Amino acid sequence: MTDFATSPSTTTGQRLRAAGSAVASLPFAYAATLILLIAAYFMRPALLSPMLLLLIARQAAPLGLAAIGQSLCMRVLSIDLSIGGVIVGVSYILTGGLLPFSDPVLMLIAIAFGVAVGLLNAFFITRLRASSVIVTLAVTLIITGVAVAFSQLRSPGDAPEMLRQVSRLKIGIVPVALLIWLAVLIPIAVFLRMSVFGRYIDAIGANPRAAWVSGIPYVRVVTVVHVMSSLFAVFSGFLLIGFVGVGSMDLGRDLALNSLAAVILGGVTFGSGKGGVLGPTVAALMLTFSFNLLTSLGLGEPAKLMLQGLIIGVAAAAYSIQRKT
Amino acid sequence: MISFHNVTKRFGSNFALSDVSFDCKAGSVHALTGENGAGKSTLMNLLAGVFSADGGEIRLRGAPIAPERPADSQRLGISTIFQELTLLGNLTIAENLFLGREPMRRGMVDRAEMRTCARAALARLGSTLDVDTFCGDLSVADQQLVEIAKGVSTDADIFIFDEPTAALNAPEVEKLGELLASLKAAGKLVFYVSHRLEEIFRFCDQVTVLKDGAHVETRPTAGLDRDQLVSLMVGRVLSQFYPERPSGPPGGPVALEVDRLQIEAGGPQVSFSLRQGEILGLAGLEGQGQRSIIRALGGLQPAVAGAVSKHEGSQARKLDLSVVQTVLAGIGFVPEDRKIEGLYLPLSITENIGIGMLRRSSIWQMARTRRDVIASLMARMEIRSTSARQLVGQLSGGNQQKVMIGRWLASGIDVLLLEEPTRGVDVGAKAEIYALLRDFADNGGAVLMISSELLEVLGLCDRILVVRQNQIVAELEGSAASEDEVMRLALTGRAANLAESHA
Amino acid sequence: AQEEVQLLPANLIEATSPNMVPAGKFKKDGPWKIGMSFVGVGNTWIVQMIEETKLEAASNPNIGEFIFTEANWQPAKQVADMEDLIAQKVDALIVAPLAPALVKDQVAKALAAGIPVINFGTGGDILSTTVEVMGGGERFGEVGGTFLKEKLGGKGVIWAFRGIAGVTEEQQRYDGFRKAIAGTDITIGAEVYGDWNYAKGKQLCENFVLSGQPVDGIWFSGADMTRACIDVFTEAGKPLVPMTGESNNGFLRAWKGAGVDGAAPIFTPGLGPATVRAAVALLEGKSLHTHYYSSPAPIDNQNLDSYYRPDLNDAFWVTSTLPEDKIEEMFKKN
Amino acid sequence: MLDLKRRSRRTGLTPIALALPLALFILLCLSSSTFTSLENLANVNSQIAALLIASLGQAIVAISGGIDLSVGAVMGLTSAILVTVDPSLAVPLAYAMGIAVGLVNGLGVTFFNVHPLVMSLASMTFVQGLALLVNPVPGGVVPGYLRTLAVSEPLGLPAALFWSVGVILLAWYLLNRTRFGLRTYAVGANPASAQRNGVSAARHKVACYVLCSLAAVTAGIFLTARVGAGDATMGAAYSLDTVTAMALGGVQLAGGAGSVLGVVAGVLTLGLISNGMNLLGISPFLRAAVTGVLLLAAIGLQRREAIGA
Ligand SMILES: Nc1ncnc2c1ncn2[C@@H]1O[C@H](COP(=O)(O)OP(=O)(O)OP(=O)(O)O)[C@@H](O)[C@H]1O
Ligand SMILES: Nc1ncnc2c1ncn2[C@@H]1O[C@H](COP(=O)(O)OP(=O)(O)OP(=O)(O)O)[C@@H](O)[C@H]1O
Ligand SMILES: [Mg+2]
Ligand SMILES: [Mg+2]
Repeated sequence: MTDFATSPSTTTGQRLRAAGSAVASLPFAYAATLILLIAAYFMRPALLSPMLLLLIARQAAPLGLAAIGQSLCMRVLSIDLSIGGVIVGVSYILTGGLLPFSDPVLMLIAIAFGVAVGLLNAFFITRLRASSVIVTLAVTLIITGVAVAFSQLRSPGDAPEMLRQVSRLKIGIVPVALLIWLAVLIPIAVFLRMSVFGRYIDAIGANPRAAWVSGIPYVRVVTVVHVMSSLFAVFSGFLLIGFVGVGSMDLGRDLALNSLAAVILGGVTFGSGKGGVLGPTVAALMLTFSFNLLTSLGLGEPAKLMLQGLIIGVAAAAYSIQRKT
Repeated sequence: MISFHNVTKRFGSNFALSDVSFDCKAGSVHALTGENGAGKSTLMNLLAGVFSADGGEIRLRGAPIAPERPADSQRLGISTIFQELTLLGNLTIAENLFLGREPMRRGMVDRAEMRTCARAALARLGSTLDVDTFCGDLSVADQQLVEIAKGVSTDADIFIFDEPTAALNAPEVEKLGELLASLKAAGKLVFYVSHRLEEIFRFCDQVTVLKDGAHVETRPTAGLDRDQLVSLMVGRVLSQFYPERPSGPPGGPVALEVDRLQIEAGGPQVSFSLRQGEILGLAGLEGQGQRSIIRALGGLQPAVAGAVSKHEGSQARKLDLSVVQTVLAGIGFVPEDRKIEGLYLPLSITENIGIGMLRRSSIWQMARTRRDVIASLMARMEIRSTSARQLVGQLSGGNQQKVMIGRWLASGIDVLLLEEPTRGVDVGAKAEIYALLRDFADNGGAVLMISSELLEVLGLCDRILVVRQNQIVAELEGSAASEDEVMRLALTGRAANLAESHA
Repeated sequence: AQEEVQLLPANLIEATSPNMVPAGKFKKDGPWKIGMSFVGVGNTWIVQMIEETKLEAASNPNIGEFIFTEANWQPAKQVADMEDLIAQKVDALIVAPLAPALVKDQVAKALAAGIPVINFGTGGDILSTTVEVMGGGERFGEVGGTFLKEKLGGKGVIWAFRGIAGVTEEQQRYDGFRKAIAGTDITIGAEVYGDWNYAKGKQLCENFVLSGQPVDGIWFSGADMTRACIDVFTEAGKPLVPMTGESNNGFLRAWKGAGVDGAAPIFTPGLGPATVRAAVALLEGKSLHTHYYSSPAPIDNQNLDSYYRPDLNDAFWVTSTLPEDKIEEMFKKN
Repeated sequence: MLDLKRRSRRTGLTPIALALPLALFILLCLSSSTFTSLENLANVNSQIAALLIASLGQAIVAISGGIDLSVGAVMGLTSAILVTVDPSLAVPLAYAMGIAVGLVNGLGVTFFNVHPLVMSLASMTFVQGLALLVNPVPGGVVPGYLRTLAVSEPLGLPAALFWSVGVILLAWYLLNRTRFGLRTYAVGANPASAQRNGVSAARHKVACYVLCSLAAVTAGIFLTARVGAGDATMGAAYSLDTVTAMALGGVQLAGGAGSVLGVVAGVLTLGLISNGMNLLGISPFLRAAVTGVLLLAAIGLQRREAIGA
């Protein structure tokens, strides 16, 4: 019996064609990045200096981390809008000054907080079958409401020195924050590709009911996914807070929606059960680069918003057309 | 009335239909049959406006037509009852029947009119369902009935029935036959797609056989017999439809012991055991509780009380009836609705089958896909596909069914629970699936199945438990049981002349 | 004649209108119910201002109830808040409008009901409130613009970091800045909205610095953006240029640490308590000027040390009306 | 009661969705003397009217299986248009803009197959930018006839009451009495099935997005007239507030279930929370938290078969 999945009958031509169609089906974020880079080359070549590119990559790190978590959620047909809330919570824990602990302990508490939020989201979504959009929206309302209410009692303090260092330090010209992003990204990508967990995510995304009927530990997988998403948000918050240096209640406010855009532009779609980690990463870079490009063009806020909207809309539409054909 | 001329339809580089030509007359019931994936549904979908043809043309009373969407087709007087149920759970029966062509009065939907007509349409099928029931609250069989009622309540000239009886029981099929006859008498043209040969012979005047997208034959059913039709479809004569049962009484050790399982509070309890090496069938009329029993064993539906233990060697382990636990214990469940509960349509064949092999792994482990096992399984099951990477959503119904069963066969489980193992599957594939199940049993596995096709239960099972009103009323030897006997037990709970020794 | 009412220490605020609210016009017996409608929360200045305001209200035995509402930066919510306060029959209403035009109906409604309205912040010519207690605005922007004009000798390239687009206060600061540099050879090389936010300001500044845009000085519409920019210059090893800031301890720290050439207008959180005092004065039947403006002398390189508090954290704003023990409790460096 | 449960398949209504505003109402009656004053009740009505109009539009999109985050930006742009364009053209232009935004959203979601959250996020960003371009600083003069329509008191009743009752009746008629309504439920439950029944699912969805944008324009007109000035960011909070309100009222984002009664209940709940907190002097900063808790409670008890978004 020949195994035709690995049989050597595929010709070079077939392989080339396969490679061609693989390129054609790449998420639109790749093409959009290229287009933006070319646009920058003609309009603002200074943006293309390695220094600045690395810096933009570092600016993209919080969004990139959040997008990984968001992409996991979307792959199991869920969604996480509580990312913004988690970051506000983390900010409050680290800088609110209400908890009399040392910085490392506070960071551990922040991580525990992330796990708790993930568990809460997952409980409502898996056990009570509530809509993930609404659940995570409600959780955000609760966290920000409580954090803002408490923060009125006392002004936020400084960020932990460790985080400030991390977000400032560079090794050579490479920002440490970027290295941390990569250090999280690569193992996660490998793990998702190789593990049972990754397969189960694909299956649940493709048909949650069938996943349940065929005995896939649905609740456990979705719970882990939401906990992971919240943890990514915590780490994203660590970077942001280190970057800002002082607590603030409006950190990461647009991260939830931007991460959603990054995930979709990065080629992860609801309901196909498929999608990598690289796509959202490139999309996070693309969005951050577009933000910088628009800024350096000296456009006013209105024009910037309009172009930003166009980029997201056109990129998403172009990617769908390309996928259909 | 309708004629097809060199109709061709491609999906990617796949020809689902190539150069199909034949004619159909008004005032007749025209059967369409052939193996799974032969292109029957595709051909009907062209007529229904779901797809459009890539080549050739369809003529209605001599004039070429090309409906681009279902609404166009309806306007042309074509009414379709699709193979997949299209009822909307959040609409009532009446609303579903008239969706897309709601009666209007003074700018508003005329609900009274809708209800009256809906009741009349159901009555023609002998059903007295409340037309204000939401369709989501109906059983699959009732949904199928409503679907048929919807199709025939339109004022159309051409009716398409794509496997309308897959979920129906004998009495309802009977009613459908009467309905077909009345449509025929009214001069309509009816397309009847089915794998049930006896229905084709009983209801249809003409039969068209498709194979691999090509037209094989269009003939009056009158001059045709079963074997001829089967060989037209499969291209050969099936020498043996049901596999041989092992000789001697089924005497393997117990695999699954069901002790006083109670589905509903206050309801009856059932006890039975399933042995290694046997295929056990639960027979009975629709809605008598067979489905609840098998679903409870699969962990899909909670049971109120009772104990189920799985035996391995000399050890017996009491099972906690949740899906995750039963699968871990080596029990696989094949649901009747493969698209909703069974398959991952957007994933490939490899992934659909491979996922079953992971059932004992922790989610943190690395996953291994045994491509060789999958390839040999696919070859053995004759799964028709372009490659192992083809998406399951692109396969025909029968091939999808094989993939779903194949997942469990490759996963190393030893008890298989099956609901409707051959729903919508062609004769050839059926025989193949039966052989696979028998093979599984012969290698020490145990099979428990339910089926609305009594003949299938009689032909395949070693033992049959007859279920009536949530209770097991009789146990029969598979090879000795007759259709009459099972039906009588299922209806009355009593055997005709025999003492109630089995109950 | 009565003694002049002191809303804040004399160096912090001055009466800018000769018109007076007649004595006794709103006189009422206590205890009073005073309502305040504020725009929203989000930065440390607001936190401190609210704290100071509540403390002031709590320390006056004649104030029976002080109802604070915040509109979460939504016009509709602010209108609703004011309606609710009026329906509750407050004795005096303090309003910090999101934009003056948005609340003029409610102000008129309150005045018609005999409730004195104290306008906190902006919008002199649109709102006909009883008393206006102002700060910032055009003067704020002007202080920075004048400083840069002098430092640059009337020519050079300036970057302008603005606040949140569409906020009246922001527009006024910017107008003041433009006024100050009008007629000079100073050009604006880049103009962006940094939302008064450190993270956004830093991202924008990094972009400018590393793309090598020329700069001789930077004007900021306040808050946390200056500190962000100083950090960017320091990290990039680029020599600092004159920058304007605001009277925030974090900025003062960065200013002192980096040795930047700077100027910071003072926008005191004490304006909050000042509005409460104005309300009290009206209810006590005292006569008040109709317009007060806070524009203390800015902080500059010379007097920096007298304002900077190394023992407190970055969230502290000068000049505060809080008692010292309260300041230490709230802002002690941890 | 039984009927409520049976019909919840379509309405999404649960006892808690209806009980929430009632309980809040009773609580406020008992704890605040101001609450029952005619003035305050009129205030509450005026405060929630815009949210009600916008939420009913959002609910139609949700029932058809989508979501529209651009509602708030459309309200902002409406406001900007009203105070910058010639008064006689302002209203028609605003509605034309609404139709355009709805078409873009609808076509993006159906023909380009972009996820509604992302599609409307893109249009939200664009429209918000456009609004700021049209009217950078709040202010301007609202056409007089609009002011009259929003703040007058015919028959001694607040104008907001007439607006509210009007849109409620209109939405109720549309969803429960017309072909369009029935098909919206069908498309939302399963577009492919609806399509096979002869309903053009794509065209229908586009129509729903257009309706939603038109509702947003109407809400924007009411709000601008009520406030008496234009502001490009006037609607910023409404995108999420409309989603919250309809979710409180049992409208399901998965599509196919929802009711006008539910939306009214949800909007009332939000309005009473806001008003109640102001009256009772509860820290306004807790408002979001309270809303979140109620939202979790309400959806935790909703009946849903699907798991997911
Ligand atoms: N949407 C689709 N995309 C790609 N291929 C398809 C699609 N629908 C059908 N096919 C392919 O077209 C062929 C004919 O399928 P069709 O559904 O018409 O078969 P059928 O005769 O109705 O089979 P069954 O008896 O199983 O219902 C099959 O090979 C199937 O894989
Ligand atoms: N190809 C065949 N060769 C031998 N016997 C056959 C064959 N097909 C059917 N039979 C016999 O005919 C009887 C009816 O079988 P079955 O229920 O499978 O047929 P059906 O319902 O008419 O349609 P289909 O064969 O499509 O499922 C069975 O007893 C079976 O043994
Ligand atoms: Mg078919
Ligand atoms: Mg059969």
